[in-house]
Amino acid sequence: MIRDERLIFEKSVAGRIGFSLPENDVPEVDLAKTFGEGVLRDSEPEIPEVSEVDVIRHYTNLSKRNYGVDSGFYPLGSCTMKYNPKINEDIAAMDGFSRMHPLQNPLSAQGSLEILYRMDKLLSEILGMERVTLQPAAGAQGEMTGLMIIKAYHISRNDEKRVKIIVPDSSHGTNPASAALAGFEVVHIPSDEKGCVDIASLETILDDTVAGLMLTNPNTLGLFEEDILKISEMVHKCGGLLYYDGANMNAIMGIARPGDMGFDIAHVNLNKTFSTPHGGGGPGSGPIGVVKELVPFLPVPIIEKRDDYYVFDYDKPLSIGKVKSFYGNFSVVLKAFCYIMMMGSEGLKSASQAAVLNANYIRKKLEDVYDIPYNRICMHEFVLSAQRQAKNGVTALDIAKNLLDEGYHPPTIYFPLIVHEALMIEPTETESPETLDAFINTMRRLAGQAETDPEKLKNAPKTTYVSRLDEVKAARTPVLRWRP
Amino acid sequence: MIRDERLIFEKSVAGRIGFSLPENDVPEVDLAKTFGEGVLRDSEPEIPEVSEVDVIRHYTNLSKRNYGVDSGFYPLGSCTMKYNPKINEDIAAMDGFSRMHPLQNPLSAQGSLEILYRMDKLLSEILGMERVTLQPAAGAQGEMTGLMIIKAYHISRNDEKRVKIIVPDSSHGTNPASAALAGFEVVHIPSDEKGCVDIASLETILDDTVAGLMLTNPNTLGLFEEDILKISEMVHKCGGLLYYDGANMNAIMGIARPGDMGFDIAHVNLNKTFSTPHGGGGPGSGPIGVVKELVPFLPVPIIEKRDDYYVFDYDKPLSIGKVKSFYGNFSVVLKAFCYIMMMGSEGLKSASQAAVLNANYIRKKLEDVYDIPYNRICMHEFVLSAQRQAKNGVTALDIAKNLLDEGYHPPTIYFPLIVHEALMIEPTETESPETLDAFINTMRRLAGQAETDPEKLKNAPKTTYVSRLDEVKAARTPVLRWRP
Amino acid sequence: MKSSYIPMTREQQEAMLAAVGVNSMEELFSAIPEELKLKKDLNIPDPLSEHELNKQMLTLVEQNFDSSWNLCFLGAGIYDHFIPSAVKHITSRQEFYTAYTPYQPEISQGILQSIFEYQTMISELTGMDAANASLYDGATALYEAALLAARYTDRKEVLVARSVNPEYRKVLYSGLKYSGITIKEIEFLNGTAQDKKSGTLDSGLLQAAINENTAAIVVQSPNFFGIIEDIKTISQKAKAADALLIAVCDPISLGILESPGALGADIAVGEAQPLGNPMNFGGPLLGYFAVKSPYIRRMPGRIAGQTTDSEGRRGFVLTLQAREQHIRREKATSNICTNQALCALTATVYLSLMGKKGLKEVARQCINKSDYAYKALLETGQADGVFDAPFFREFVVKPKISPERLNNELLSESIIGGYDLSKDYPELEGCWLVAVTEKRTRTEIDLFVRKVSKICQGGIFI
Amino acid sequence: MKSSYIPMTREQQEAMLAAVGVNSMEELFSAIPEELKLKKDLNIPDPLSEHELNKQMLTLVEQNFDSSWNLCFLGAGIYDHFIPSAVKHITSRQEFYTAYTPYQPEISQGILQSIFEYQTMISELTGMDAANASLYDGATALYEAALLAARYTDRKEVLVARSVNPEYRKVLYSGLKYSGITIKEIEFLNGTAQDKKSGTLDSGLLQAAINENTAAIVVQSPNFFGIIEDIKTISQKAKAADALLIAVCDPISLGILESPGALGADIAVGEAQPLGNPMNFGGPLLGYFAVKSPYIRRMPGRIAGQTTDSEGRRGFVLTLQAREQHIRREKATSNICTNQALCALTATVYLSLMGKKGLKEVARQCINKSDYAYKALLETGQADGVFDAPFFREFVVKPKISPERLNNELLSESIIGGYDLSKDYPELEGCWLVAVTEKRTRTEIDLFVRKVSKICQGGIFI
Ligand SMILES: Cc1ncc(COP(=O)(O)O)c(C=O)c1O
Ligand SMILES: Cc1ncc(COP(=O)(O)O)c(C=O)c1O
Repeated sequence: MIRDERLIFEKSVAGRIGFSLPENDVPEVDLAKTFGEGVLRDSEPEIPEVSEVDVIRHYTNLSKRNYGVDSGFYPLGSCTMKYNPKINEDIAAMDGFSRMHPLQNPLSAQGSLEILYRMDKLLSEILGMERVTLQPAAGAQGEMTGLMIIKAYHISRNDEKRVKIIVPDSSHGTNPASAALAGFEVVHIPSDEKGCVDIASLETILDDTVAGLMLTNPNTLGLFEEDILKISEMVHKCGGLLYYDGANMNAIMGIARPGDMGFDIAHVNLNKTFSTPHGGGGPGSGPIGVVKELVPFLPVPIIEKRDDYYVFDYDKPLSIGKVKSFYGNFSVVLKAFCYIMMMGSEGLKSASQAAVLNANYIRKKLEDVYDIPYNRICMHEFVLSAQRQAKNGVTALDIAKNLLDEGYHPPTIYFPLIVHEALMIEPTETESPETLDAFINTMRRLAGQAETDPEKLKNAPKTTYVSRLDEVKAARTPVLRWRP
Repeated sequence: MIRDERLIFEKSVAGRIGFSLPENDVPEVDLAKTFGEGVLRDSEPEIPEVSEVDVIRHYTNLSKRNYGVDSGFYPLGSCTMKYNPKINEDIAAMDGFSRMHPLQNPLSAQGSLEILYRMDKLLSEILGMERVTLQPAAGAQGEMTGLMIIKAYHISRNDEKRVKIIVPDSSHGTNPASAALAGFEVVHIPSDEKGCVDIASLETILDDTVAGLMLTNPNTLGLFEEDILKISEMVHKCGGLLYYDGANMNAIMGIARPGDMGFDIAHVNLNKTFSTPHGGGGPGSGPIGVVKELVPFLPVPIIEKRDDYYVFDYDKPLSIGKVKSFYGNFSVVLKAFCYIMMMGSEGLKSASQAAVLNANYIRKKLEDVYDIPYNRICMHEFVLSAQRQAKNGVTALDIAKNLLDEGYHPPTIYFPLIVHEALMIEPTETESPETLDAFINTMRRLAGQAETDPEKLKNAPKTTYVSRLDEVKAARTPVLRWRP
Repeated sequence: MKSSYIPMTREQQEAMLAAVGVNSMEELFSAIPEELKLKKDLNIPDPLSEHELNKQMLTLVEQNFDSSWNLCFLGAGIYDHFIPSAVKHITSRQEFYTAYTPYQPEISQGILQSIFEYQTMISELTGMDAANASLYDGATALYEAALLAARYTDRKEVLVARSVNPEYRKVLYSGLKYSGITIKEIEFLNGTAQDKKSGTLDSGLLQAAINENTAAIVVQSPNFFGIIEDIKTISQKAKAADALLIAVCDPISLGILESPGALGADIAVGEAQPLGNPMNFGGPLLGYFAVKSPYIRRMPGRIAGQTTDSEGRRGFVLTLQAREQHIRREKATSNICTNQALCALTATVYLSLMGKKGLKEVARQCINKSDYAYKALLETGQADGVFDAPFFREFVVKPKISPERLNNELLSESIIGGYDLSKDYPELEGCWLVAVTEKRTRTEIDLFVRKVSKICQGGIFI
Repeated sequence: MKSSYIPMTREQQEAMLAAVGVNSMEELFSAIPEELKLKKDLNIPDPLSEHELNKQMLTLVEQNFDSSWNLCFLGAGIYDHFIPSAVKHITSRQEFYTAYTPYQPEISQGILQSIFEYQTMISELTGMDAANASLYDGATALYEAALLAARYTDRKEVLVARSVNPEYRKVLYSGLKYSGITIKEIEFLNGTAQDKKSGTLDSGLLQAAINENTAAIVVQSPNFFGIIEDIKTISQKAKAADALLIAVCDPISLGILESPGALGADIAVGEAQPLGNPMNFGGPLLGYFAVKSPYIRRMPGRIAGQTTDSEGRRGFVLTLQAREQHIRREKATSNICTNQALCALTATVYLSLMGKKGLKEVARQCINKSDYAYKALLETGQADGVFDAPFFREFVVKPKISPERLNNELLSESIIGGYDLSKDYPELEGCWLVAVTEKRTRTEIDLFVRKVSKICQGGIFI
């Protein structure tokens, strides 16, 4: 392979063109005369001048330095990197969906409105909630939306003293961050020895300043909060609401529902559980469902069906307003809609079952060579610890980097924060047993090498386009853009 | 990267499925009863049982072991590996083109017929011919079609003694092969010291048994047959016809036309000159154009416009019939049509000019380190010889294999047969000067290494998925299929 | 001219001309005699930008009635089967579709391995020992097979069932025209409305036609009427005469029907378009070609073979090239060079997705649905049966009005009707060949039958 | 259940359950309290096969009037620009679209380098020192910018021009609702039919509103009416008050208009959908966010930075993560995690294809064509001008009949009309915001104008 390290800017040649545009066919406006002084650019922006083939080759070659689900196994815990059915891409790319303007007359967009409407119903059923908004663009925005609803709810009841949101110490960073942005004070509670919410601690925190509790269930250790009914009862009793972080919904589709567990609000990441591709970092989609009492607070618009037509309903006086322009990431929602339509109830349940079985299978096959801090039957993922290996100097990071050389995307590392040298493994249901076995063998071999030849594991990766990158340097002296 | 050498069959797991089909919704036919003894399969064919993700990963990973034009420079002489505009792919993939049945009522296919009709006109103009048939599926089939027309023409004139077709010794293998299949005797004529048809030899061969001459112009050495008018005059005078192998048409679009040179029949490879992708070995398209006298012999149907409608005309009593089902490789024709529409006259001419300049530029920059047997201004390609390097044991094959390690697709090697250790370089117009310079540097470096360290060049390629393959073994003990 | 496809800038052009040692573009073309140089622009339309092209093509495509919104009951060799979306996602990987023929195997393992897999699948389906990498289409594959047979047996006549696809026979006639090989057609059994016959090859006539000059017998099963032929008996006749049996078989049907190889055929050829390839208005298609061992080195076209690399690892190359035109020139088995590689890849990916079970399910549904449609059509009383033999996916009926009128009326109802057999078979005047694939739902078939019935009764509007 | 997306076979399931040491699937879920287990199937439709799904979606899509066959004159923040085909060919490479956020930089150099290039292009267009990797959309980008400003200045009020896109202001209101930050809106200059005004921010009112609690001034240019605002003067006012100037700018316009950075803005945000992203019924969009140096470590979201690998070669990583939620948790600059990476890649590829010249050409044509349409509309006498300032791509007119009726009539002529300003601006009752991009030909504009004129005169049919 040619090692071509140039940026697209470094391939620019003055006068070369990569565009193909119709000739201007109307009178030319005299810019200087029309716009006057100081309005037009003084100097041209440094946008590269390259041909179409330059662009195609440049980005095609960049793509080869990237790793997708279609490249291989991607057990990135908490991220549910399952296979993305190709048909969904085709449908979302149809002109009739992708070339719709959000502000065009809803009567001319009934197909799109129907999808939004039906998706609300589908997700409501799956979550056990009353209604769903599809507006949030990702899980984090779903959280923020949910927390604003909690705020609005308490305020509507003139219960303004509720300023605290409780989050477990194992929670994802977006939980406390979202709570803070919604104007709450964040209270962390510890996990108990079983890896679940410490009920005793919770007890001590709960009072009438608590607005709510955010929980991931199964939690980020991959464990189902067995006391969930107790927890929700406790929180509700003290007047708080329960927020469900649905990042781990892939464990329980068709098996249990956040609504039934007592949660008042729940988000799902369509870009995890419902199989929409993650796009190298988005776009995602984080719809949230709410129980009946909270429906009035949902963002506008809500889609309703009236006299055989689907309409946008903006007339929601208690609504928190809009958290994002328009109706959410429509084309992501569309892909997830297609996914649900193809899976049906049985399919979703099978997916969760297979996801859970796959996780337990790997856990079982690795438990003798790695530490597993909370080692019991897990849900769709589990967290192991490389602390045994770390004694020989081989860290979770080293193991991750060695996996790169073996052709795998590594598990999530150093999360959740409560496990030392954490490696969080989520295989998903779309992986075959043969893939799991191959991965298990590799993980076991690495564990062996960590004992016999730890030094060798320190230099990975060796087969990737670049070797281990200096992240400290990047942060110390930030170079965030190319300069001519 | 995981080295996964398994065939798709070796990934099969009994009971696994990769298909998604509607349930049967009509009564089941009792197969045994309906079809009786011996009609149904005894044993199932070994089609693999894999999931969608298995299939996607398997073939995605296979794709990574392949090299396309979008991967990099592809100076494969005689093949015109130019960049393939992406818009053409999109248009050809439209349902309204790809989902058309060839036998549906032509009134319901006017869009497709119009494209065929207009393409006939466009290519006729570019070739300087009267009419064009789009039926041949590739260049070789175009040749065969043209030769059948030559045969039919002579027979129609009761001139049945014309049994010979003359081909230059530098010609492509398809030329003699096509001539033989059309029932001709093949006569090779040598090239002169200038690399062109040896006029003296031609003189001695021409008599009333000659049915025609096949010529590539520029020829496979990349040289324009300067005496072409003389040649065509000579052949015509003796009663023969001239066939133009248009594989090298990329040199002269909008600059000169085979029809004007005296050719009676000409094929073009849409999959070379007109930028349709080669598909890893097809589908191609080899339309042929003919002069007025030969129009009656063209394959049926011909597309005509009558009263504002396009129709298929099968009523051609002198036609050679059909050489392929239906109307040729329609979707390839469609892509080439789009290409011509986007280029226009000026664009096509610029393409040829740039192609020729690019070839000469490389030639000039390599002439001091490689032998160039016929070294003068060339057209869109030229042939160099590695005989100087071969003296040190470095063959054209070795140079090609080393280019693989450098990230290039190598030139065509060992063709044309008249040049020892031939390396036939065709850069095309879609390559930038920077790409050419990088390639030139690499070629010069290899020439240098051939002198200083020839042994080192014998082990290439080293960076490819497999190292040098044993072609002799493959042919000696053929393994042409997997066996369970 | 400025084109986004030509990266050379004006300044670069000047510099390069100088480097080459010429003063102008003109000079580069000085080898072309002046009188040959085109003195004017080509008379073709002004260049379009991408957006303009797109718009123009949209206006053209709107004049096409395609099978995404019209119900297709037309077959006759090209079929409207379901194509999984994943297929195109693979074949549109640039590494596949923008590559040339795999002349450099070390950077072509992707396409080479896929050809090897394709060859295996075709061999498995047909029950043959080997297959080539593809030919242009089923029709040219038949032509190549006839040529092989004539050369192998050194005989000069092929006997071709008249129940073989007429399009194939046309191509065969043209192809063999100047080869010295003659074609003799063998009738099929055709009865009357009262006394129906099977629509299969007349084996009495066949037997009578076989002689010492018979190079091959060509039979298609399911034949053009959708009817299963008795390949076994015919191949025994061929064997007895030292002739080859060439079977033309639909690959979908081979998910359920016995393979031609098992039934004694020497060569199997046919159209593999139904394996995941769109109908494409008839092209590209995908000719497959498979043979028993004795004929392997006589096969036309590319063949991929397994070998090892210098480190002993499995790899694939194009092999047995001594058969081919670039080595053997006029003595080659065929002139074919560029074939239909991407279509073969398409078929391979399709078959991998469908798997054993999926392919069988498609075949079964074709049987079920065509049977359902056939019976429903007869039940209307507006169409009569023509043959009395079991069929696969396609059948012949004789409606009360002419197929031509019927098709025209159906078209205005967004239905693409069956094939009018009168064109090719005068004795089947008024007969209509209807194909029903797994894509057609019961509701769609019912609608079709209702429309046919109405039209036959005097039009949609009564 | 058999799904082509779940490879585990029944036999494998049994074996794996045994390996795990449980007897059944049930047992695996024993941690879930029995009373929580769903005892019935989910009440959702039966699963569809791929072909059935495709058909159902086709019936839905047919109810949509999309801009491929309807002429779009609607903008209001989302624009129908030409998108080169090559863009999608890149973004549909699985290596990009099926990847997660680049947490493992060594196998994510593709997306990381593309983000770095994107950051550079956005910085260049906006005249800023740095940009982040993307935010959800222009509206949330504005919200994040306001937050940054309030925290940076430790002040609690943002002054927002009322000529800022109403959709953005709505999101800003919701977002800041519980943050303790207040919003004060500043009117634009609006005149009367006789005495037209510029439609730009009323700088008198602005000046009056500025005080020591002003964290930032938010201005959009071209503003919601398409009119260019005087960023320079406004930024001077901000500077004088130690407040930040947040400019909302359309990236296409920056091909020609002076960058907000050069005009003194501290933060530039906006919607980069017009850079090669389809309108997607409003999502996904692409929020860009760019800042001057002092604010870099305050930026929300992902940022890619350049570094070196252990062999000293250039490489890219996500950097400055100390700002982010997964490190800082409740003290993070933002809660954003998943952003719009693929849309940013889309913009990067789009800009690479268009290049300096192409972007400028698009901007110029937008100016020319909107100017042409504006004048033509006025000429009909059926629409009046509203403002008297130069505009970019979009303009306001007041037609003789209500925009609502006009749009409805136009729709039946396959034209998607402009935006009805009455909804958001009571003072602009009856006013219509019309966008004309480079995609609209003169012929199309003429048709549009003719239809508008006819409808205003009492309907299409007179
Ligand atoms: C547990 C959990 N919560 C929340 C999120 C945030 O979701 P998003 O990235 O879609 O904003 C994630 C994503 O990684 C997560 O794993
Ligand atoms: C000079 C020449 N003639 C004919 C052909 C045959 O064309 P095709 O491969 O399209 O059949 C080729 C293809 O390589 C060629 O280069």
